[in-house]
Amino acid sequence: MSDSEHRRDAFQLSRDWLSVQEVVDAVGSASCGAISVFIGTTREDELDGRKVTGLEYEAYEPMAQSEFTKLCADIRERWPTVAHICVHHRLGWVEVGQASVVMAISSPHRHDSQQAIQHCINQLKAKIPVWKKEVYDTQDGSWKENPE
Amino acid sequence: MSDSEHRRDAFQLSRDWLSVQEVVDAVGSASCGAISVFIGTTREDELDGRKVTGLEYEAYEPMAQSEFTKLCADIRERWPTVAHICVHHRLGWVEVGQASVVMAISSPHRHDSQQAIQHCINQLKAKIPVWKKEVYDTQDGSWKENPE
Amino acid sequence: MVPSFGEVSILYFAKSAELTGVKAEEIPAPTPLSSQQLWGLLLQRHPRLSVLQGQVVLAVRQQYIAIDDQPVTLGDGDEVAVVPPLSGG
Amino acid sequence: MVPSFGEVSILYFAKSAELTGVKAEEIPAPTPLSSQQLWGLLLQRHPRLSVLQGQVVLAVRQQYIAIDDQPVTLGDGDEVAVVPPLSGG
Repeated sequence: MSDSEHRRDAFQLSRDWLSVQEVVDAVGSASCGAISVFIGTTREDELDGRKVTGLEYEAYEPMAQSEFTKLCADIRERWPTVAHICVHHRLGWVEVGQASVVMAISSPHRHDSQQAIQHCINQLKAKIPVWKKEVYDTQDGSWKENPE
Repeated sequence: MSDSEHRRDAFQLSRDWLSVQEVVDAVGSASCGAISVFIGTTREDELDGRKVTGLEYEAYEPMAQSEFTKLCADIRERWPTVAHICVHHRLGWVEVGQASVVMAISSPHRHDSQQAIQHCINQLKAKIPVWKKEVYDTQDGSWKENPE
Repeated sequence: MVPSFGEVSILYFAKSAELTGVKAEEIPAPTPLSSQQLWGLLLQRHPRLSVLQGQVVLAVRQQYIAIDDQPVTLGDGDEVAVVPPLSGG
Repeated sequence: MVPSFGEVSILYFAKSAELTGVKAEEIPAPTPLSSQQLWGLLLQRHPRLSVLQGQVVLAVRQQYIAIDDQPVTLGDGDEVAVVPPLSGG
């Protein structure tokens, strides 16, 4: 990456449908040969015979932003060649089959962005203050918990 | 994945701009919570003071298809939960900054699609008969070679 | 040190907001106190929060802190969040 | 076994096509022969291919084969590709 090109860290909480193309475009760089992307979607699922119709997300928004900033610093320390990082996360109601999170990381060579994207989704689940409630066709719901 | 849902393996060699959204949509599945994507792009580069303006790709097309079929069987044997696999690869002239390959793999949980996508790009580079010539601003070019 | 009282903003998220029925409230809190004592104050106000016992952490001025006997210094107007197990992604 | 001759299609890709100046041609080839002997036939027709010596493999009926002394059975009309180092992706 040329010195003149700033590294971009972009985080967005959004109540709208997430555009993969927009997230990918946000990390594009002529000095990078690799972009790794992860998309988390709401799975069709059943719990005790109740069908999941969607997820309801909420966040502690300013802290989600500050934890994302810390996470980017951590990623850049581990993989110094990483160029740009972009994460879009849904809030509110997300129907089964839709993306709840889209993230992309660019780097000159592929191994760095591939390792960094795995770390990014693992750490997002562990550290960024976002919660989801699974909502069932019976109208009730239950708050989920990410594994440690 | 329900028995009624067929697993899809899609491979396309294309002379046009690659759409990330199209590749992602091709692997979408209500039974999958994770889609991993890899995008290879043409880097801005210099060789001995000559500037790379783009890459010229060619393929042994029917064998590229048959090697992709073998690669998908290999991936499904290693990660049996993988749902769908889609790879689009450019042919012909690709300008600096554009994607030369876009691939996506879906799975119920993220670790499988993340590991599978890394194997997929590694094996594509090692096994699928595609070649690229780096073309310079001096009009000459040189055939590239993927590391072992 | 003479304890002083300040008003702090408590934010409740996810299941903790369902249990308390409020998303935010101002409460007076002595300072310094331990995070365990702070959690105890919240339990007094909202006994139903006890179902989260052992599962929550707090975030004081957007920094996670475990619920233990470490002292917490709170200034007037500081923001404290009740953080049930995360489930983003 | 009495060697027989068949016409096989040779395909040249990437640098090998630049060196030969052709992308495809039909050549008569005895069968069985080793992949090393087949490569020798191609070198006779196109001496410039020798710069790829040690770097190429062949693909016979879309299956990779190393250039060595293993016998290759070719049928009339079979497709053989000269495969320089791959650089897809």
